[in-house]
Amino acid sequence: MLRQIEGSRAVAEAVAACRPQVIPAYPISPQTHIVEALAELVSAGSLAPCEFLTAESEFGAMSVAIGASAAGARAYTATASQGLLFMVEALYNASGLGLPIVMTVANRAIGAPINIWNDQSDAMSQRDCGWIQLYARDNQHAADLHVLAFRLAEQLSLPVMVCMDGFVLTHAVERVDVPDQSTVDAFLPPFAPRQVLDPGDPVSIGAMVGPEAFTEVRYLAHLRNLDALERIPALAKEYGALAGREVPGLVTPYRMVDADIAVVALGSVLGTLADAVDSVRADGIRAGVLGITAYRPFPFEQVRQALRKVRRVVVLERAFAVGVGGIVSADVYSAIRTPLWTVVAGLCGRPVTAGSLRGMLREATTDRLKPLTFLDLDHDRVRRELRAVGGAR
Amino acid sequence: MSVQPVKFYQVGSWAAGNRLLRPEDRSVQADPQRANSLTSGHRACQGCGEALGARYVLDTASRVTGGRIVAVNATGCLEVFSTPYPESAWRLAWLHSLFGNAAAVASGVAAALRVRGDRDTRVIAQAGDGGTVDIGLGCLSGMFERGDDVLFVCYDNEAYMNTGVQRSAATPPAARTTTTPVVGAVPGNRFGQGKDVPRIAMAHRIPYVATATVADLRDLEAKVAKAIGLRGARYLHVLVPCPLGWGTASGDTIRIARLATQCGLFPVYEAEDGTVTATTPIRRQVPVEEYLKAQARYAHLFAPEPRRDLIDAIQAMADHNIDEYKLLDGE
Amino acid sequence: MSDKPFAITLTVGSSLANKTGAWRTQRPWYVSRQPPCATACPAGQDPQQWLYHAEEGYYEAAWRGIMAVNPFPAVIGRVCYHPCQAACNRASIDEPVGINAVERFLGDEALRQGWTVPIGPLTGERVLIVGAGPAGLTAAYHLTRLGHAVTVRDANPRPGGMMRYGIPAYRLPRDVLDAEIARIVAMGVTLDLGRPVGDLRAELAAGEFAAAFIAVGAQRGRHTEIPAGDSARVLDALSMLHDVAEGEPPLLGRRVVVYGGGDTAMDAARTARRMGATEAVVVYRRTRERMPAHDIEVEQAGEEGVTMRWLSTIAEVGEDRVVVERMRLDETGFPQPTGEYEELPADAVVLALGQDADLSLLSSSPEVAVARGAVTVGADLMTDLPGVFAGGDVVDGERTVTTAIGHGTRAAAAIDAYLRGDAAVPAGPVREPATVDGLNPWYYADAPAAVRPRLAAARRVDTFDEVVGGLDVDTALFEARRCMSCGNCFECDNCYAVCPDNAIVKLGPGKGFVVDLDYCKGCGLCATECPCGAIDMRPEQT
Amino acid sequence: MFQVRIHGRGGQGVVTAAELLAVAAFAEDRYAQAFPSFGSERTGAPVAAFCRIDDHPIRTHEPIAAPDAVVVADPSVLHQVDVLHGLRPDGYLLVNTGRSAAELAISGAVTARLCLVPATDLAREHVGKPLPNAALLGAFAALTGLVRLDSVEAAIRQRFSRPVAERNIAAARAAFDIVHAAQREASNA
Repeated sequence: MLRQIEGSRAVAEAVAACRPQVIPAYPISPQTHIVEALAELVSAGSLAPCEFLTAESEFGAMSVAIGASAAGARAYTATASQGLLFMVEALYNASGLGLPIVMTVANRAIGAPINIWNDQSDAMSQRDCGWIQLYARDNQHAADLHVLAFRLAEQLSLPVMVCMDGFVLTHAVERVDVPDQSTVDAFLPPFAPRQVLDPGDPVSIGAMVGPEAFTEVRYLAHLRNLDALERIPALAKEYGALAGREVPGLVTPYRMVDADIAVVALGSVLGTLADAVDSVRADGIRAGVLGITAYRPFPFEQVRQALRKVRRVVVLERAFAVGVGGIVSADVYSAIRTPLWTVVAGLCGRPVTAGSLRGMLREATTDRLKPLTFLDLDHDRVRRELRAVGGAR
Repeated sequence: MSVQPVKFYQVGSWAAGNRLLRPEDRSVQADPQRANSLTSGHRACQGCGEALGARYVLDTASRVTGGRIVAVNATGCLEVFSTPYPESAWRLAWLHSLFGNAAAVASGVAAALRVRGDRDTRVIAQAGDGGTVDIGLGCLSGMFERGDDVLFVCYDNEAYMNTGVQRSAATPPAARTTTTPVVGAVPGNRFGQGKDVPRIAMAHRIPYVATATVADLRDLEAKVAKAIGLRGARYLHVLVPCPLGWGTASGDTIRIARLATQCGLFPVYEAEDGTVTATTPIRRQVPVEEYLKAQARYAHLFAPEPRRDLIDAIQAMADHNIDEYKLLDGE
Repeated sequence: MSDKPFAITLTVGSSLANKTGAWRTQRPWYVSRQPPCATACPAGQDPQQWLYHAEEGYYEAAWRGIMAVNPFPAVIGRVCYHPCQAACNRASIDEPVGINAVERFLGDEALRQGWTVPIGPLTGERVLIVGAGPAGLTAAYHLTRLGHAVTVRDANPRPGGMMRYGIPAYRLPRDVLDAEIARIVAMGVTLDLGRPVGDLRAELAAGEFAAAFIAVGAQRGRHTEIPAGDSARVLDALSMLHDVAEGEPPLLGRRVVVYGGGDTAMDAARTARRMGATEAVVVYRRTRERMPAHDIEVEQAGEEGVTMRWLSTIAEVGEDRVVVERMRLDETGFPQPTGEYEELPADAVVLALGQDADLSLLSSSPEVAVARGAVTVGADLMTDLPGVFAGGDVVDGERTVTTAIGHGTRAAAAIDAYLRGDAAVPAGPVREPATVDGLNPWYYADAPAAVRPRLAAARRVDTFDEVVGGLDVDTALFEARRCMSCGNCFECDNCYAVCPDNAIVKLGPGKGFVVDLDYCKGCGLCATECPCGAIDMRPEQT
Repeated sequence: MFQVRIHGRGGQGVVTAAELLAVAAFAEDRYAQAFPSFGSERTGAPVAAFCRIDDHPIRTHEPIAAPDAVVVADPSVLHQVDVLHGLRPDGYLLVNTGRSAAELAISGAVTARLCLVPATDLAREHVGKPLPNAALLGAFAALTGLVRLDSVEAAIRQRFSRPVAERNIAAARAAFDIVHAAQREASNA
């Protein structure tokens, strides 16, 4: 049903429609509105049967999800930022054990300095933890991706992280067609675990594995993860047909057909980028946007195809690797193997404006853009600070 | 003349079984059909107290529930020696996740069972002292506080044995570990540190908290059976001597555990809803020396010259337990 | 299962493929040790072995265990001084097991139930036994079981020897004695009573008997020269007890002095009390500590009003008094006269100074060596005369009913072997002793000895009723179960329970346990925690 | 696209106001996007909320830099934050106050489209609490004509329980009427 609704609420209702059976949660901004809404739905009895547990930490919350999933229950939780980092050990365990947990990450920067605002440093720091990572471009996408995530997770016996920009999406009240129960039920069958803790048919889950088999275990996990690249488009198509709308799957090209400069990005900035692209095209700059939804596994082939004819590629990063630069850039580069520009923008909630993006595009097309650029960087401030520490360069 | 009730004085209630007892009155471990939840072929050291404790606990739980148990295991010796690929020594539904999260994982399993309407299957979480009193305490406290339907069993061998005998918050004063070497004025572990986790558990006002050792099989089995019979969060703290870490003969594991209780250093008791309701009295009291002397980790208390001061301090701890838990107030 | 995630998820119980027995440097070994009670029993019984049955309430099986050695459980259960209990390891925990009381209970139970012992196929051999005392009748019992025809001759009109003529009825009721003898006779033993054997050589000349067993006992009371007036009444304890047993009690008067310090002296004094003596004084030349009489006898005599005069000898006996000289012990512990005299009123003096065997039946057999009044025999109790054996009080050794029964049993075995032409009696396996430090006493719950009820001491003085009562069913069971089964497995399941590797296999009731060497790591827990020390750890040879 | 910025203090419900405005637009089958100024401001601190309204789907997620209208729910922030920042020269400025522009020291030159409404007084009168949101939305509808009064009422009904909703609707109508009357005066003058 079409609603003017807050992103967190829309996601909570989409998750509830997926009939999760165990929801452990530990509060952290900007994830709170999601779990608050789910707590309300469980208490009200409109999500049943379901156990909502308030954990003592994010580490505890993910651990409860691990136990629940291993015991055959559909498990869901949500977190952000420091909370995701506090979970790290358990994240690797959940993927290593092949437990199809679904988790929302309300993307937020990582301290220090302590902060609460949006960027994607948190999820990016966990790109290698073995979870599938999907990034929502808006709240409709976020709601739909959760439904898709449960089916995908359970098909592959792998955990899935649905990333949505904190505040920018979680707290934005937008028009969303909230997935209704009948549509979800038609798409998502009851959880049939690949392995379950059953006294009637006992197994030992979580063995210690040494050099004799660990490489094979990892390689098999890699193949299973890659399998998602085949399944995501199919699932997006199937679910989109049921829901009556297009659901972006692996990647989303915008005006890429004749583009000779493309911006690659993830998340809520894609909408603003589209506006910027439209306006620079009015100035004759043939720009396009390649939105990436599935970041893990990385859709190398789709990215290569989409950027095949493009002369200039800019990767817009909402996080960055200190001492290196772009994070997504590295993946895009290994897909296309041609030089590209990395633009780090919107760290910790700094607005990414259409104006700045237009400027960026103009600089890129006129070859004035540095290979690694920090959008809207306060150069005076930086110079002053460098002088102050005597480290002028 | 007064006819005395016929008892089995040959072994009383102390040995595992007795051909004079009805099978149902014998200990679970005397049963030829016992579950052997942790079966042969595991890689525990000779005389491992933890291997013994785990089988005692799980076989009893298995008998009481008719085999409907799920065990969640923290990282540690027990996990490593029981399930090195490609062999598992467990004969029940078992899950190992991480070092510090056994309680939380068990909470998740319990939640899953609850939501599936399965009230028959019972959940047991097990960890060593490190996984319980140190890295696992946060999750454990959360499990207690929420009252999740889990029996958490700590197999306490008083140090991190899996990693090579380093100090834990359960390591007793004066004990030598690789991180509390025998140098300085007070060799071995410092006095006045450590946590009394059974007491911490009691402070959560959970329905059942008990301590036990591998030296008193029937007491241990009775406590497991009682705990399984209750709902909500329950905690069992079992002393399991480690021949490797304690420097004892592999055949002395049970004898050492017995000495720990008989000298008063390890009080054996039960608590319900936060209050001590029963203690197991000392039967043959011994001075702490007898317990300490048998262990290489305390060798520095006796040679090169005896450290009377430290031994007295340890005796004082035992005496304090004896007073606090009225361990000499007879049966 | 292939559908399980590779390596991370494993099949339960798959560790059985890992044979940890390879780690072992030593292995547990189930052993059987010799319990101290068995070592101590003069009759050669193994109390632990029959207590094992009694613990389960299998009283007949327990009784048959006794009967394999001793045909007089009811008698021994009363008159034995039970060295088995003195040796019992349980003494170091609380009190010795009341083996003797259980034996008596079993003996009485057998008489109540009328249990009997089968006899083997007849061999056609005939054996002569001289003396119907404990040694003779025991030998007759065993030989009869083995199928030999036995004739027992005795000078007395009734069988039992010292059991009848030496031990007063208040210690051994005659119905009990008669019943246990009757059971032996009923097996086909020929009793030839009131028929003394004057000359054994002559007796055997007829060739009727292929072997003989001399068990005439020590019937002759020792005498000492004491100046006595014509009217002084001086009796010999043995004949006094004999006459009392025959129902012709001698006149003693009100004041009786008994001279001597053995059990017979106590019997005489206590009998005198029962015959109406108001004063019964035992005069003995040494101290209480050096008195040969068993403590229980002295104790009970005291309870019955018998008084003692230590360090005293009788110097002279008058009509109504005796003169007593005080003695002192010299450094060697030997009593020396002091020259101090005093008088005691006495209507009669009973001499209990020890007994000698009457060996006149060997007068025409000089080849049979005799030393210090005892027949010399070999380990098999055979005299120098082939086929002629001797036992009981006529040979050297402790003069108790229990010892005599032991001789009877050994002699029977030796005679049987002799008749079969076998050389030696097959000796049982030699077992290591089960010492108390081999036990793990923790597992034995504390238990006091069952109370053995006694008649009020006051009643004893005017009746010959039995002084010491017996155990009832409950207390007998109770007492039997106090046995710790030293050195021998009693299936407590400890080894099975304490093995961290499940490497002990339980074979089932009565079958014990075996070690699964595929998995036993040799930790030794089973040996340490075995309550009774029935497991050894033995090094693996490398 | 029409963009609104609402200023106030934490706890005064400016975020709710922006949301109600978006819902009102949604009720007219238009596209809207409401969002708060993301932060951890506590009660009493100056806060802002935003709302976009358009006839086409809204793709951008950048903050609003150049609003077409600014609503000041609490005049005490007037000289604390630059409420006029980025306001279009012909933009609307709606201030909750019972006083005059002079008293507030806002020079009339700021914008031609200045509107003062005693929303808090109206709230006290109709709602019984000093919560000016509904009144301000009523005034906003009258001032800009961007959304209809009945759409505002629908949004209020959707958000609040019936009695509370009705009281707020009364306040909204009162404010609407005041502004409407004032506008007619101006146009007649």
